[in-house]
Formats: sequence, C-alpha cells, structure tokens
Amino acid sequence: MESSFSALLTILMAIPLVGVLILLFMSDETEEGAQGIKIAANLVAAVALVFSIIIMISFDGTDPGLQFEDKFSWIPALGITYHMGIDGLSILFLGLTTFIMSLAIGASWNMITEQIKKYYIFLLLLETGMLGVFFAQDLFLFYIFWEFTLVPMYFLIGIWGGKDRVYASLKFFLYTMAGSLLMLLAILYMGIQAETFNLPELIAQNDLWVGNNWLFWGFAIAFAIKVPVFPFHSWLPDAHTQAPTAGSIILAGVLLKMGTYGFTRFNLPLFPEASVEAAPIIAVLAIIGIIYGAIVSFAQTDIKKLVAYSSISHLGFVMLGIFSLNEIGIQGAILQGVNHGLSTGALFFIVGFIYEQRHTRELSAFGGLWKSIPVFAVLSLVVSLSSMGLPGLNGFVGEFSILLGSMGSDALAVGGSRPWIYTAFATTGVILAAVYLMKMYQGVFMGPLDKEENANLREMNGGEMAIMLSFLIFIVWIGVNSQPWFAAMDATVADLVNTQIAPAIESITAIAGN
Amino acid sequence: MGGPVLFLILATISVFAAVSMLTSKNAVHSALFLILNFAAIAVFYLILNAPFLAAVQITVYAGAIMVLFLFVIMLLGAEESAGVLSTRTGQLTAGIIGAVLVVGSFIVAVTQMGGTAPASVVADTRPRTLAVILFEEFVFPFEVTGVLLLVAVVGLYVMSRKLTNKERMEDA
Amino acid sequence: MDLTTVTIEWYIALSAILFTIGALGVLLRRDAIIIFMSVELMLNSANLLLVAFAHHLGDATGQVLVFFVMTVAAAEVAVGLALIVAIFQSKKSIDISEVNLLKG
Amino acid sequence: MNAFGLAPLLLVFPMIGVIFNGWFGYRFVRADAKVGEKWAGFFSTGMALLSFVIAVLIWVSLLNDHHSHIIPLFDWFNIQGGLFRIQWAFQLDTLSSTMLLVITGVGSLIHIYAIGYMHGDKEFARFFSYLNLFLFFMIILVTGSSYLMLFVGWEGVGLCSFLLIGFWFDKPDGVGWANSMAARKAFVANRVGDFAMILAMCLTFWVFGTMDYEPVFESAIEMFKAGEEVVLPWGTYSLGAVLKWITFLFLVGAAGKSAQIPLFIWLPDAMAGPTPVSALIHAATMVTSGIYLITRSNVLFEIVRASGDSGHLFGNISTPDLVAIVGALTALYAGLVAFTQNDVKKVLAYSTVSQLGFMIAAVGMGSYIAGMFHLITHAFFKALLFMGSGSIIHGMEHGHHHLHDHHDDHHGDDHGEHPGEDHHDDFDPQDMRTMGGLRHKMPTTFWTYMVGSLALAGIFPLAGFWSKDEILATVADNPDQGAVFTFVGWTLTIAAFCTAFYMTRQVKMVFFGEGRHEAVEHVPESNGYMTFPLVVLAIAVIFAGAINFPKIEFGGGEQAYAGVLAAVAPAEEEEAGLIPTLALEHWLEHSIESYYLTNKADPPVLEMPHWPTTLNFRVAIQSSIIAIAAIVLGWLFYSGWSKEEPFAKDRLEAIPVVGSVWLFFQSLPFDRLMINGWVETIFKPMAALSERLDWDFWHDYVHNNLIRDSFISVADVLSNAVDPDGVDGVVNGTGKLIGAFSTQLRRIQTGNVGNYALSLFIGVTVLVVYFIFAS
Repeated sequence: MESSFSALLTILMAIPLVGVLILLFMSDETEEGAQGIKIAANLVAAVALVFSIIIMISFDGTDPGLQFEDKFSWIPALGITYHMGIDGLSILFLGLTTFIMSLAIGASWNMITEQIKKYYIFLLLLETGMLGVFFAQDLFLFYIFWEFTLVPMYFLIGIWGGKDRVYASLKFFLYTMAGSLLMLLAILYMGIQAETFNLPELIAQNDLWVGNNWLFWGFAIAFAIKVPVFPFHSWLPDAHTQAPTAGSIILAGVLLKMGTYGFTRFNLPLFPEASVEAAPIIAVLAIIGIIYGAIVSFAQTDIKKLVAYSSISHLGFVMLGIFSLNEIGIQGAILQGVNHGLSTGALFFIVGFIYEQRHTRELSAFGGLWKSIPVFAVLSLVVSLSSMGLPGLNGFVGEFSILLGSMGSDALAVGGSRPWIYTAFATTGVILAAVYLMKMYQGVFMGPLDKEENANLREMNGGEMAIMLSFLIFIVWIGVNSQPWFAAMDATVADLVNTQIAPAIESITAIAGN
Repeated sequence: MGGPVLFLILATISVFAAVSMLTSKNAVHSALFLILNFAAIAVFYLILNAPFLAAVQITVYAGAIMVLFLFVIMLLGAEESAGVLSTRTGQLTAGIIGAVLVVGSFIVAVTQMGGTAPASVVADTRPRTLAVILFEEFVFPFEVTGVLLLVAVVGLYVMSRKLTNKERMEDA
Repeated sequence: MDLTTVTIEWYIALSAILFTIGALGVLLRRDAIIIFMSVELMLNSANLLLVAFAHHLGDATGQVLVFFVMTVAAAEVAVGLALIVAIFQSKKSIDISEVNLLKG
Repeated sequence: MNAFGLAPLLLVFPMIGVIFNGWFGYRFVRADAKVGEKWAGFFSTGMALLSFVIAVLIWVSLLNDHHSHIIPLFDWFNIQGGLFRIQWAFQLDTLSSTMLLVITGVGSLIHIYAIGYMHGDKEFARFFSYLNLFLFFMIILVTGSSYLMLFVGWEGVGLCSFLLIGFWFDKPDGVGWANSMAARKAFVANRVGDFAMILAMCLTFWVFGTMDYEPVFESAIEMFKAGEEVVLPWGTYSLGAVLKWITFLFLVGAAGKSAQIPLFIWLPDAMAGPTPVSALIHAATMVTSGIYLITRSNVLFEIVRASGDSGHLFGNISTPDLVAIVGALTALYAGLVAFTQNDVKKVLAYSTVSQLGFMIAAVGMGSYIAGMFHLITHAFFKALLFMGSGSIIHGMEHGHHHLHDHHDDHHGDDHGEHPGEDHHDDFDPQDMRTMGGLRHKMPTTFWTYMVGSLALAGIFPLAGFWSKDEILATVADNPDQGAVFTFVGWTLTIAAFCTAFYMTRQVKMVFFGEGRHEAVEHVPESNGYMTFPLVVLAIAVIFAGAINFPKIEFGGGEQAYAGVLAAVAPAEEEEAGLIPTLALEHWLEHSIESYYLTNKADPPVLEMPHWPTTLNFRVAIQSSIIAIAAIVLGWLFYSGWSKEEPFAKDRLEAIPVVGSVWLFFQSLPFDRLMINGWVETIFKPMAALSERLDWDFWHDYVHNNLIRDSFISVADVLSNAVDPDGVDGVVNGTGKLIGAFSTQLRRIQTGNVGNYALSLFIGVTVLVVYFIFAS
C-alpha cells in the first residue's frame, strides 16, 4: 500500500498525551500545585483547539476524499494499517471535540476539588481517544480507539460522580462493551475475508457483503447503544446524572456523536444496501426515540435527568436524518450532532452551575432565579431556545434540514411507504421540545423568588461567562449562517450518496418493483 | 605496529599492574597500580597511531577518573580493603575456570581466524578528522551520550542529596 | 605464528588477558571500590582492542568509538562512586557481601 | 433613487434598542429610576420611530415603483448536494410595506404609551428591550423573502410573546406562576401551529424545489397552466391535491398564530402581560401574521380553489372554503364568549379573536384586500381600545392605592359589606363590575374609547364600518359562490351583531352609570404619555376608512353588480375625485399575484371571487341597522346597574333560557375541551406511563432484575457448583505447583552482587563460546 504521512492529525492526537506527561510530573498536594495543574490542562486543551482550528481552516471542503492522511502499514501480515484522515463526515466533529474538551476542562475549574491530577489526566486521555475515533480509517485502529474512550469515562463517572456513581459507571461500561463485541466480530469477519482492515479498501470491495445483513446489524447495534437509540437508552440517564459536569458535557457533546458518526462512516458506505433496507426500521426507532424521550423528559423533576432524556429525543432527530439517506438529511444530521453537542453541553453546564451552588437538582427547589442571576438567566434562555429549535439559532438549522430531508427521502419511500408520515411524527418532537424545555426554564428561572437560598446565588465569574459566551457564539453563528458548516461536508456527503446509496436504492427499488 | 620487544615490555607492565591492582590490600595502592596500567595502555595508543587518544587516556582516566577514585577512598577512609579474595570456594573456582575458558577461547579464536593482512593505508587520525567523523557519522549517538551524561548528573543529585525529614520518616 | 612482527593477534591476546583479570577482580573482590577499578580495567581492554583494530584496518572510526566508551565509563564511575558513598553512609562499610537487599 | 437598500436598517435599529436596553438600560434604571426610565424608554421609542421612518421611505419608493424588490444579504442554508439554498433576503413590495407601516407606526405609538404605563416598574428597561426585540422579529416576518424567513419571524414573535406575557412572573401569591403558565401556554399553542408550518415548508420544498415566495408562486402558476403533475418520492399527484394539503397546513399555522379555532385558547390568557403588550402583540400586529401568511400565499390558495375536485379536502369543501368557515366560526364563537366576560381586557381579547375571524374569513373568500383593510383598521382601533383599557386599569389601580393610603383615616367597615372586596388584595382593577361612571374621571380616555368602540361596532363613518362592510359585501357580491359563502355571510352578520352588543355592554359598564367601588372616586386621568397615543389613534380611526373608500354608484342594485364585474377592476379606470377611491386596493393588487391571473391575464388562468369595489348599499344599510339595534339593546339591558350590588347576576344571565346559554359560554367550553381534553387526559397519563415504562420497567426491572439478577444467578451456579471442584481445582493446582517451584527458585536469589556477576559472566562466556564455534 501507498504510505503517506502529513503528521498533522497524529500530532493533534499527541498533544493531549504530551499534556498527560506534563501532568504526571506535577503534584496536586499543595494549593499552588493544583492551580498549576488546572492551568496546564487548560493550556493543553487550548493548544489542541488552536491546532484543530488550523486544520479546519486548511481543510478543503470541495474535496470529497480523505485529507491530511497519515497512512502506513502497521501489521502487514493481518492487513492492519495505521491510517488517519479526515473528510467532510468528520471535520466538524474534529472541531467539536477539541472545542467541547476545552470548555469541559474549563468548566471543571471550580467544580472538581478532589484528586485533581488524575481527573485532568483522564480528561486528556479521553480527548486523544475521541480524536482517534474520528480520525481512524482502519477498522482495527478504530476499534482500539472506540474501546479506549470507555476507560477514562468509566473512571470519570466512577470517581468524581454523584452518589450512585459506581452503579452508573459500571452500567455504562458494560452496556457499551457488550454492544462493541458484536462489532468486533463483524470487523474480524470482514477483515479476514477481505484480507485488509483498511476502510477505503474495504469500501471499494463492499460487494462482498451484499446480503450479509448481520454485519450491518453488528455495527448498527454497537453504534445504536452509543447514540443511544431507543430501546438501548437506559444507560444514558444514569451515566448523565451521575457524571460530573464536565463528564456530562463530554458525554452529550462528543461521546454520543461517536455513535452517529459511526453510522455515517461505516454503516452507510460499507453496507449501502443493508442501510437502505434497514432505513425504515431505524427511522421508526428514531421517531419513537424522539417522542418517547420528549415525554419521559417532561415527566422528570430532576433537571439534569430532564436534560439527559432530552438527548434521546434530539439524537432521534439525528438518526432520522442519517437514515433519510439523502444529502439534506445526512448533512442536517451531522450538523445537528454538532448542534446538540453545543446546546446540550451548554445545558449541562447550566445545570452544573446551579447544582454547584444549591446542591440540589429538584425542579421544585428553584423558581425566580431570573431575579437573582439575570445575566445567567438570559444566556440560559438562549441556550434553551437553541435546544428547542428556535429559528435563527443552531438547533433549528439541523432539525429543519433533517425534517426536510426525511420528507424527500427515497429510501424511506421504498416499497410504497410514505416518508411524510415519518416527518409528521418527528415534527411533533418540535412541539414537545418546547413543552419540556419550557417546563424546565419556567420552573427554574421564572416565578416568584421566594426561597432564600435562591436569592443569594452568585452570578457567573469571568471564566464561566467566557464558557457560556463561547457556547453562544457558535449557537448563534451556526443558527444565522449555517452555509459554511454545510459547505465543509457538501462534497463528501454528495459523493457518499451518489456513489454508494443511490445505486443501492435503485437496485432495491428495482427488486421491490418486480 | 612497533617492535615485538616494545610490545612485550609494555604488555608485561600492564599485566603486572593489573594483577597488582587486583591483589594489593591497600585500596590506594590498587588505584596507583591501575594508573600505571592506564599509562601503559596510553603508550600502546601512541604505538597504534592514536596520539590524541593517548592524550585523552592520560587526562581523562589517569587524571580525572582515578583522582575521583582516590578522593572517594580517602573520603570514606577505606584504604584497608575488605578481604583480598572471596572466601567462597565455589565462587573462586568458578571464576578461575571461567577466566581460563575466556582466555582460552580468545586464543582459539585468534588461531582459527589466522592472520589477516593489515591494511596498507595508514588512517588519518588527526583530531580534526576524528571530530568530523564524530559529528557527522556519529552525531546521533553523540547526542544520546549527552543525554546519558545528563541522566548521570541527575542520578548523582538524587543519590547524594540529603533526605528530607519527611522522607526519613517514611524510610523508617 | 609469526613472532617477528606484532600483529593484531598479539593485541587480542593482551586485551583478553587484561579483560579476564578485570573480570576476576569483579568476581573475587568484595571491596566495592576495587570492583569498580576492575570494571575500568575491562573497559580499557576493550578500548585497546578498538584502537588496535582501527590501526589494523586503517580506519579512524574505531578510535571515535573509544570516545563513547570513555564517556560511558565516566558516567558509570560517577554514578557508581555516588552509590558507594550512599551505601557507606547507611552501612558504614563498602563490603558488597553485606549488601544483599535483593535476597529472595 | 430609492430607499430599498435601507431595508437592513429596519432590523438594525430595533436590535440596537434591544442591546442598549438589555445591557445599559437595566443598569440606568437601577441606578436612578427617573432618569434611567427616560433613557430606556426614549431610546427604544426612538429606535422604533427610526424603523418607521425607514418604512415610510420604502413606501415612498414603492409609490414610484410598484414591483417587488429582493434585497439579499447572505446565505443561511446552502446544501449543494440537495440543491437546498435559503438566503437571508428582504422582499419589499406593497404588501410587506403596508404591514411594515402598520407595525412600526402603531408600534411606535405603543412605545410612547408604554413609557407612561410602565412608569415605576423595576424591570422597565427589560420591558422595552422585549418590545424592540418584538419589532425586530415582526419586521423579519413581514419582509422575509421566503417561507423560512417568515418562519424565523413567526417563531421569534412567539418567543417575544412568551417573554412579554410572562413579564410579571415574579408577582406573589401565585399570580406570577399563573402569568408564566399563561406564557408557556401561548408558546406551546403557537408551537402546534408551527408544527404545521414546518410540514408545509418541507412539502413546499419538495414540490417546488425552493421556499422563496416568487419562484414558488411562479412555478405553481406554470405547473397549473400546463396541468403538470407533482412527483414526490411516494407518488405522483395533481397540483391541486398537493397544494390543498400545503394550504391546509398553512391554515393550521395561521390558526395558531392568529388565534383561530381550535388554537385560540392561548390569546385570552395572554392578557396576563402588560397592557401595551396586549395592544401591540395581541391585537395589532403579531396575531395578524396568519392573515399576512394567507394573503402572501394567495396564489396557492386560489389555485386550490380553481382546482375543482382535486382541491377538495372533504365533501366539496376546498381549503380556502375551510379557511372562510374557520374564520367565521371563530368570529361568532369568540363574539359570544365576549358577552360573558367581566374582565375589561378579556372582553377585548375575545373581541380580537372574533375580529381576526372576520379577517381570516375574508381572505378565505379570496377577498384579500378586504382582509388586509380590516387588518389595518383593526390594528388602529383595537390598539386604541387596549390602550384605553390600560388607561382605565391604571386609573383604577391609582384610585385603589389612593383609597388604601387613606385606609387608616376612614374606617374600612363601610365598604366591608361587599363580599370579596373587603380586603384590598381581592380588588381586581380589571373587573368591569366594580367600575362605572368613569367618563367624568377620565375624559380623554372616554372619548377616544368611544371612537374605538363605535369603530369596532361598525358605525358610519368610522374605519370599522368601511372595512367590515367590505368583508360582508364580498359575500353579497358573489352570489354564485354557493353555500359556503352564504353560511359565512350569515355567521359574520350575527358576529357583527355580537360585536356591537358586547362593546356597548363594556362601555356602559365602564364609563356610564354610577361608580360601583369607592376607588372610582379617586381615579385620575392618565398622563400625557398615555393619552397622546390615544388621541393620535382616535384621529386615525376616524379617517382610516379613507384608505380604501369604495366607489359609490347610485345606479341601484343591478348596476352595482355590473360594477362588480368590472371588479377586478382595471386600475386605469381610476377616477379623479376629491378622495381617491380604492387606494389600498390599487396599492396592494401589485402584491396579490392571483389578481393578475384572472381576467387580467390572457387567457385567464384562474377564477376567483370578485372583490367588492363599489359600496353595496344593501349590505351597508343592513349592517348599520344591526349595529345600531345591538347598541340600543345593549344600552337598555345594562342601564341602571345597581351601585349596591355590583356582583349581582349579569342581566343576560337572569333571563331564563338565554341565561343558561350565557353560563355555558362563560364556562369557556372550548378552553376546557382543549386543556382538559388534551393536556389532562392525554398528556399527563402518557407522562406517568412513560415514567412507569421507562424507569420502573425498562430501567429498573429489565436491567436490574432481569439482566443483572439472571447474570448473578448464573454466576451463583457457576461459583458454587462448578467452580470449587472443576475450575477451582485446576486453578488451585496450578497455583500450588508454581508455588513449590518458585520456593526452589527463590534460593538462587542470594542478594549477593558477586553471585549475580558470576552468572552474568558465565552467561557471557557461554555466548562467546557459542559464537566462536558457531562461525
């Protein structure tokens, strides 16, 4: 195989590791030492962010193929390669990961007080793992990173979590692990059959697995658990509520996106025909998730759990978009993944900010916070609105593209079914989003300020303000001008749809027609 | 390669110095015998067309390293060495048999290989040439050696610093 | 065997003898400082062989390698002597037969 | 030279106001309430006025150039693979210009009014930043060049509505919670409409490949002319069959925003917001966006009307017919409910719902000009009435405060005889039953209110007369349109009677008779900030009919109908007169594309109902008689309301049969149906069920009990039965073996350096020997 080495992506992945090395030599026993660790971790995340911005700027959106490739043979006997690269499917997640990580690390400044050194080391390890997931272009490599992300997250929940943290972390770990095993089987099967694990090479010979649907489901279940798609969602509320704030932000912001990303990166190009056949099933599950997540979310009185369940609803939209299997739907879904990362990440930050001061998350304990912390209330309003999809903010851009894509989906129309029914049901999620988010916002920030603890809350400090504003800048930017964000993935997604999915739809329609 | 006579004289001196170093009871004497051995080897270097190395041998070994040895011996007051030879007979026997074996092996090796003709050219061994080889061909090992020295320095510091009270408590 | 000219074999033999003496020193002496001196002797025997071969092959590279050996020797001596001092501080002796913390 | 390029400034000014008041005004007011209020209030009023100036400039430019102008800014969406591109762009034409003038004009007046009304409120600056934000979104709504941009404004004004209804969320004693619940209700009800809007936009895109108005309408016309069919992923349909669903969804969207059956229930609750908000958002501007939407989409609606069978939703009712029916029913229903309300603002709220029904009915009958005409006049007189009611409430509050301040001096026993009034917290400044005789206390408010009420009742020559008449005349002028028009005509006529009646009831209860509460004695006239806009609007109401005077032809009925045929009325026939007739019609027809597709086109593409252009004397006289009759009846019914018994049974309630009907409507049957029927019986059990299903069953039972416990029991069997002898034996045996072996090995580790060195040496020796003999 031809090898190439632009090294940028590998260097980006190495940056957090270097940070880990630096942190290893620091001590968190003294006040100054702890301060130093925080500063160092923030700096490392910032360097990674700047580096990723440089990569994003030099990314060429008109090129459908992989860019910045690092590629050489790793274990030639097994056909395993070290192959990193990004294209339109992953470019936004690259930025999302480094961005969310910087904010999550920043948000931990006041919120974590114990075992600081270990905490930041795990966060930085997690960053490397997540970047690896988005960069890997070799199934074997991908699987390594995929599993690798579990470990730091397991410890983050298990050590710094809430009171049921051990239960939650174990559940998170086992659930995801169990799903991955099927994927591992599928990967091994494919790798052995095709004598390579390199993804582009596997895609080039994806005829090998036509009709072999269990491979598709092997991948799909692993990803579906991660997303999570109904009915595999029950690890999520536990993990979210028990995780520390930064953990929740990362979980919602990036880890769940690894699932949706997996669908676009592996399932669609490797098994286009199986994807088209499975589209109605997954779309139905996605819609059940949208409505179910919203209703369950409405029933919550714990605001963090409410936000956690809302993720199920939002990711239902993403899944629906992906399995619309047309450009508008897929691009909308990818962007909605980013949007969900931003707005739900910000919501978790809001919950964390309040929880840190009040030590409760019960809705009934709040009310009238607008009066005591008005600036925070206004910014939280914008975040909530973005999450419920107000046009002009980012949530709408993704949701609308998904709904639009799903209505015009040829894949969902195969066999005479009517895509608009999917759209109509999914759109009820928009109403329900307003219902549960308004319930939360109104319950927390509006109403009379009649509890003394609420009257004495502090307003955000400079750092927290900066975190909120960073979220908001992108919430508004994507909402008002989504064009550059879509442009980054235009070519890749069009290529995917035209070369893989369109022929698959055609052949399946032909079969259905006969 | 010099005359056989010169070689034999020097070889005798160096072997004698080495054996004396091994057997003398006083550590200071051992050190002085070792210096003698080094000096003999330095003369060999001159014979072998390595004048720069000969100089280095004298300055570094006889000068720096052996001074360090003497310094430590006197610092510790350890002139009277602890037993000339090991009392364990097994060790002694094994060592001697091993030594014989090694020497024997070398001799066998030499005889088996037979005499290869020496190179017709005489190598250019001016310091400048050595430097060029060192900094071009061996620049990476050179850097690594630098790191090695650094590590040695750090190691020295770690071993020789005074323990803090806390650490002493932990040791106890 | 030609005894009229000094060939490379002579040097091999000499350095073998010196090396063995050094090795015996390491094995048989209990005084740590003497052991280190013996190690130096072994290194020197190797150096001698390197220089001899450099002359024999007409290639100065062998001489350059001597520098590296010397550096390693210097580093080793520095660390080793420091170790001896440290051992002496805690045991009030440099007899290595008393140092057996690794005993299983 | 034109002003179209200034369009972005329309948005820039209100946004500056939002930022200024959100960031600085708040601090100013906190630092020094008096000066701060001036700054905050005047700044945002100034911004609204600047927008108005721009709107006027655009209007002037359009006078010279009637064509629509698109001012693009930058891309919003652009998914190249899916050919989906939406720009941020303004569409300036006569329709959006008209809306702009109403919004910024009435909006500015309400800003001025609010300076007086909100005086003393701690959140003064926040209020004004919301008002500016509302203007911002409303301007986007009416100037956007695509459905998606309209939707931005659509949702944005919904948000502002939410914020402003819930403005007083911190009032004690549960009032604050009620306010914020009302805000939430409004937001969610609007969202139901938005649901339909989203589907409609998606469908529009897949039918026409774009969401921009002009390309959509052009391709709709082309497809209709050519009789093309629409190919959708799930099948091929005729144009009418698809458009009937798009327009139906638009109707649902409009019903949400313009408070039509079945989604109007939020509007009366929205009165929880401050009164200027009710005037601006819930009477004059936001709630009319449904009418704007339908007017804007007139081509689509008219194509459905002209599509015959394929455009029929059910029976032979096409979407435009359904629009008219929904409007008419809403007009009647809300008119009846307004009879039964005692809250001064609730009466106006239901009246607004009712009048919006009139407008919706008008556009449903294809009489877009009449709908827009009524929209404009209604904006004037309903804003006037709301601000008047605000002035009354303000006065009553002042009177009550005054009374309360002197409470210690007088003994409170003398008014303790009125139950529910003896404690000051129970006093409701909005309850009309405690008012009466205010005309002497608040003369300016009274006179302006009278003008507004009469206009609303449709009394000649006030604005309401002309606009309502034009709607009713649409029915009369189109006798060939069948049962739907007849039904709508009669319903609207009854609704018009109701309008006059409940307004008379209100005016009589508030301004005439004797004061039924002591507070009335101490009511002052409102200050200049509040009365100035009232006067301006009153004057506007008197003359606003002039913007679309019909032609008056004294040729009798037959000829009037003949005039209608000219209807569709060539603009060139315009007569030079003292007062230009049909000004609004000639102005707006440039934006109503379907107008050009009737007999103006060659060959005509569409047939649509005629627009009334001449005064229909029969209708005018008939409706005048009805209005006057209602006023007289109302006057008689509600005269002599006893001062001693303000909370006695309502006069209508006292009548045997009518009373039970009255009580039925007072109990707000529709709201109950919607709230109880929907939210209570469907949503709450679902939420509870999902809690049971998701958490208790799926999360706890399945995962903890089934999966975990079965895992544990399997593990139990393995560990107790299989393990000790089988697996454990092997494992332990191995362990022992290794242990024994290692005990022996351990001896080798003497810890003596010499021994280690020896082994090393031996190893080296062996290696040397190996190398020698191997070579």
